[in-house]
Amino acid sequence: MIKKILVANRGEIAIRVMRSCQEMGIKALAVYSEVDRTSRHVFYADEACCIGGAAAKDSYLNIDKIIDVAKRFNVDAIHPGYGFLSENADFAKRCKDEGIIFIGAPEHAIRKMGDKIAARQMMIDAGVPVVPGTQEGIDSVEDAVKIAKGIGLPVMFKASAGGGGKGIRLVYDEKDIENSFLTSKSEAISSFGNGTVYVEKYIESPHHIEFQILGDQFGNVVHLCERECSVQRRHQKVLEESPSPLMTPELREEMGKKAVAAAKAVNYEGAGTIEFLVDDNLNYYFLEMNTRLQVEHPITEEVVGVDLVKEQINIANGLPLRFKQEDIHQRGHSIECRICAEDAENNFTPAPGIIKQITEPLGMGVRLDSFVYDGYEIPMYYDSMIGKLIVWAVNRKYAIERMRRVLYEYKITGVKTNISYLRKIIDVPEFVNGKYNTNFLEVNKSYLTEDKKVNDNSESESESENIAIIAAYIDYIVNLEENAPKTADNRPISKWREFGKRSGMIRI
Amino acid sequence: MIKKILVANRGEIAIRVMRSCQEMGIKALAVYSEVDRTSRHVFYADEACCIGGAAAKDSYLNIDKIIDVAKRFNVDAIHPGYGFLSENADFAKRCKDEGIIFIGAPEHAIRKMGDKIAARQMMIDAGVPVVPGTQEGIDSVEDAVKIAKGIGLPVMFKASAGGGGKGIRLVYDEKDIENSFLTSKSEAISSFGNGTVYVEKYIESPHHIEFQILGDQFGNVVHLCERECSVQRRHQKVLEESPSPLMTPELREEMGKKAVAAAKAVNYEGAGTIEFLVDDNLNYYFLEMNTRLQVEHPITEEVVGVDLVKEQINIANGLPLRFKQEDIHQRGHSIECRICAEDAENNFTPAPGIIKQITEPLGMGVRLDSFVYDGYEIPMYYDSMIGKLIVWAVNRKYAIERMRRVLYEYKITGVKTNISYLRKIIDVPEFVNGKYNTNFLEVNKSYLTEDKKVNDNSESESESENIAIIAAYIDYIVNLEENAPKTADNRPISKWREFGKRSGMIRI
Amino acid sequence: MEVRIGNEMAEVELLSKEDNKVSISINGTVYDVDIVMAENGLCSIITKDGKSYNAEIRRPDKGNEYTVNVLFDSYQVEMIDLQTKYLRNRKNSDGGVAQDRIFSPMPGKIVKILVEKGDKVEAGKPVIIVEAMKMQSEYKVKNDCIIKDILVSEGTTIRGDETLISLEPLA
Amino acid sequence: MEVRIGNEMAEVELLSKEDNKVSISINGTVYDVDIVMAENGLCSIITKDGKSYNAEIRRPDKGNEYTVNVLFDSYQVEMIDLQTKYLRNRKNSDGGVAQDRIFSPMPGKIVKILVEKGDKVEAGKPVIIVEAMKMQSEYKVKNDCIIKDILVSEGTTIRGDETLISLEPLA
Repeated sequence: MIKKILVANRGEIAIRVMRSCQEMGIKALAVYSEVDRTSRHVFYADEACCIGGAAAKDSYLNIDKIIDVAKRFNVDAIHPGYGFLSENADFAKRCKDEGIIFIGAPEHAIRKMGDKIAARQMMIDAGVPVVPGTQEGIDSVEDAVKIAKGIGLPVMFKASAGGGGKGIRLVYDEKDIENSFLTSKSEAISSFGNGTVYVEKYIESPHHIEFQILGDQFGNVVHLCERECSVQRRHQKVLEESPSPLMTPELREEMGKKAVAAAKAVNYEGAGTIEFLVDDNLNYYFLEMNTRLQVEHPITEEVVGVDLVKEQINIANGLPLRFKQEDIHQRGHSIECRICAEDAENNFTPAPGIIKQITEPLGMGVRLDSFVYDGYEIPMYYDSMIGKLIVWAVNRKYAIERMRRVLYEYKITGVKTNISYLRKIIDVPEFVNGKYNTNFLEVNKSYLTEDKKVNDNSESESESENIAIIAAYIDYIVNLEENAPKTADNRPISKWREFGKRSGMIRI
Repeated sequence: MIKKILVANRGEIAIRVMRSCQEMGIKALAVYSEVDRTSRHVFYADEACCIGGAAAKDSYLNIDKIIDVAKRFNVDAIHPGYGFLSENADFAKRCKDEGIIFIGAPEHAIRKMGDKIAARQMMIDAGVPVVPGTQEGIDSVEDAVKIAKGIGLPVMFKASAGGGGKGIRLVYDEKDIENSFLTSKSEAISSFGNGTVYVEKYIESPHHIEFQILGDQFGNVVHLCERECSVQRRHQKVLEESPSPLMTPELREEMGKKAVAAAKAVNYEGAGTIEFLVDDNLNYYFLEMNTRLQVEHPITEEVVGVDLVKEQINIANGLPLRFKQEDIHQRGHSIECRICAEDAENNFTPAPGIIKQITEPLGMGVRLDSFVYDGYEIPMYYDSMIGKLIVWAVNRKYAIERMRRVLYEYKITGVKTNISYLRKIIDVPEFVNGKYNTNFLEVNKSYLTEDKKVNDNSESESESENIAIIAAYIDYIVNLEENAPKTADNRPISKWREFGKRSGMIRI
Repeated sequence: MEVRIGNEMAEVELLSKEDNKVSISINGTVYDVDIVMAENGLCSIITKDGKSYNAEIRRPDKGNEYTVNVLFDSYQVEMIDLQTKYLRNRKNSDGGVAQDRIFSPMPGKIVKILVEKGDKVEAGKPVIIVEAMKMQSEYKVKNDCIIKDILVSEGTTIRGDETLISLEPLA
Repeated sequence: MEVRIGNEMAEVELLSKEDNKVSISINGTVYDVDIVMAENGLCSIITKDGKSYNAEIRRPDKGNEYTVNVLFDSYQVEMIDLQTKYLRNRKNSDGGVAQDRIFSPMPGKIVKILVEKGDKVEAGKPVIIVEAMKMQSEYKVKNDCIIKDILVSEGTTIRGDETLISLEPLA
């Protein structure tokens, strides 16, 4: 049985994994880059080891170094979290070769799902619907035109080895087919050294819905229902919810079965996610499989009541799944907001810096997966997500109300965050009514980013301004006063105590 | 519909109530005593009003003042929380007379359940088992002896108007009956001005199990299953869990029905709790009804997924219950620890004072209902509970593991707390096995309070000591250094930054 | 005292103070409030009619400009004391508030410098690219100007608010 | 430097320091650790063999006695500097560490005073009752003594650590 785990990640997901380790009595080893000495995941771990410089390639992506530390500290397993090495087949293989359990997908599954054309073919063989298109590379411009017209425009040309939007071309007009095919191909060669290009029908305004699956080492696979991830800005998820407002029980059962079939097709083990595009008529198409834990996994945990990291560890320990498909039930509704240190009013510029003060939302139905704390300096080297705010409530209406409440309670000073932007999203009628697709944020862009106050049926603009003036002004004059005679009282509230004790007019 | 609520309470329960108001779009008015200006419930509210001096009778129990403020601020309803005025029939009546909705039990139910002999008789009529004993006052010593012998020793004499342990006498031996009856009677007269005394069989080492009920204005009553509250110190609950490890599905159904019958017998409306004593053979007896929200209500919320305060407000709004009995299902397991500012190693002496720093536990399955914050001065006038730490997990084993984890994460400096004591309770084999009754803490007293380390398979005593020495020593020398040349850098982490930048030997 | 909030000015005066109860005039309107403030910048203000407000203030590292959050809004509030006034007046006589430097409000790394010392640059032209948290930001000059000095080089890591390029405005 | 932890003494010395890496000798045993500390007292210590410890320190309001929490334990750690040594020596020559006052470690309210000024009191006798948070605590004298002065009266609200009664020990 696994007794010690190296968590090959940082920030909130590292702590997320360590929390489950702590509960299971498993020791956690943190690794950290030189700029992450003060990251809370280092404090949280039982053991910690610095693995190199700030740049990810020198530390969190440094396979040799991580394997070296794993052996030196005698760990039984490595959990990669998400990002970094989590979908790196070579790393999975290397762990296996070194006799260390990799708490992630098997190497073969990562490789197969990483090749898009191969994955499409595999899904078709397994009876999982894919977006209409080719199952193999397109050789010539003539084929490209013929096939594209056969599928019906609009279509997308995509690089088989692709990722990150490179090598993708969208075509609405017949006359653009040739040019698009050729640019896609040349971009594929320059970006991935592999010019294989295929074509797919372009689904307009789709919903992005994904199914969580878990598979054990005995071939058992269950799905844990869906997550709705259509609230995206530039293909980045901003807010997720479960269940999907679009879903029907019949569709859930059907898509769930396909998700299980997809996972079984690659002999999947561990936690994974099958992403689907769904159109307004509830046609669904396999998009890709993420062979790791997702950022948004907590909303599934809240709704089905399963700790996914614990189950990952159980599976890695060679235990059979604790439950069968019929044991999985959704209860209530969960929403996740990604809290980022960024300036939403200024084109979402990242805003690293020092956190002065945090007030965390508490109470019923609130979960905060975060790693920042008072006085923490958010480094500029990694992404801007500083935490995930998750709510659960008995139904969608109550969950939305709760998210409003907890965004109201969450106070962060010192760096700019997207909390106010998220709060505005919660008010948009399409969101409230559950009628939105992946175009949602783009369509509502002007409302969401213009300098408008959050509609919380409160005080006027000018009243807030006066409050701001009063707060700053009083602090200023109290400081002026206090700088004159030094007080020995260093209690944290000394300022207001002292202020309260004195009376009368202050000269300024 | 209710648009504004006065919350006639302080601390965590005031915030608990306001959180539900916030979610429902209802304005909350805080009232506070002079020493509570800096209590977070004042910050949390939309409006706030000081209602008098620190002593409860001058503020939180001052009915005239509270009614006056309620009218001045034009509130629709008053929520009393628990304690203070929550079970005060006169206050309930006064609210009604003034045209203000009292979000609590109806006056008649509070009165009836307040008279113990009357309540017993009512329960017998409703078919709810009560502890064997008399249904009416005992007139003479002869009757006392005859009845006590008839019931079978041990028995307890109790004052009908009683409360707080006054007027209660436990008799194991026949020769003590006369004396005990007479002292009970005279204590009843001196304490309550009412010498009515009755007798009950004494249940040894019972389990304290209570059922949550909700009733609407249309006579619908459902129960929300049980809470196990046997972890008590001097009749004060310390830790509660739900479901009860003692419970069977059959017993739950039966006791649940009796709880509903008990509530219907007093035409109950709102949230209430039926307390039972249960012996090792699963015989159960009505103990009393609490006509208010309980401190431990969150574990029920976690397990059945219902926000009890929202339901209270819905009921007060005249809405029928949202659910029927068959809609109520328990899922998983929840445990609550009461976090108190007290010195557990020193006879639980209360420890008011200033909180220097708090690190709150976060992540999956954690709920913290608290009201303290960095720099808050816990006043000496009210009770020592500073918050409630609640976990939920899929089963009891995981819930216990989670509670260990979150007690490990919860750090409070500045005042002493019972966190270490709670952490020890979680390790006691009787608790882990779910085999304990109300004698549990007394039986394990020496283990729990002796100066022994928490068993978290960690570092030795001397290693912790060295860490403590190193931390204090380094802070000391860094301060010495910093007091010499003043640095302009006032960032909160300046200390370690500065410390990190310099190198070489420091002279001390 | 003069106080600047955003782009507006206000005349603020403390009229009286009794314990935590203060009376303040803002542009002639009197506000009676009960105010308490914690060392970490949390501030609770209860108005005369019982409204409970919270503000989180971030004290200035230098100068007198506070950042104050109220509900979902963030304000820059500057106390205009004598020194601030002096500096401001000097600046005004020096040629208005024309842009005299390029700086990044947040820390980052210099990816590319698009100009050289002595270059004449047109208004709106980007001069430097800074990267932080995997995102790149371009900084442009607001007016026609000459590049007076370049204080960083490509690959340098910079702090927030550091001057990267100094500019000589062209009249 | 001498350091007192609980009732024990330790000889502590800083051997070297390079950035956050320090080498410290405690009673002759050398500890190499990597230590960072936040202004609010949170402290992270990683030992040479990679163990990650956390300590939360509460700095002394006066004097040199820290409260340090490590895991579930709380320690009193005092730095014995020259001043502390001097005070301690003076006290010793003054007649040992005999109890010279009754104080309450926490704030509260005086419920009852059981003695009068000038009373001769036997060791172990309670002299005053203090109430806080609905609980009453009795304070007793440790040795035979005379009540030198009573500084509070019934009903008074007291701060923590305030002297309530001063004592004259009987030799």
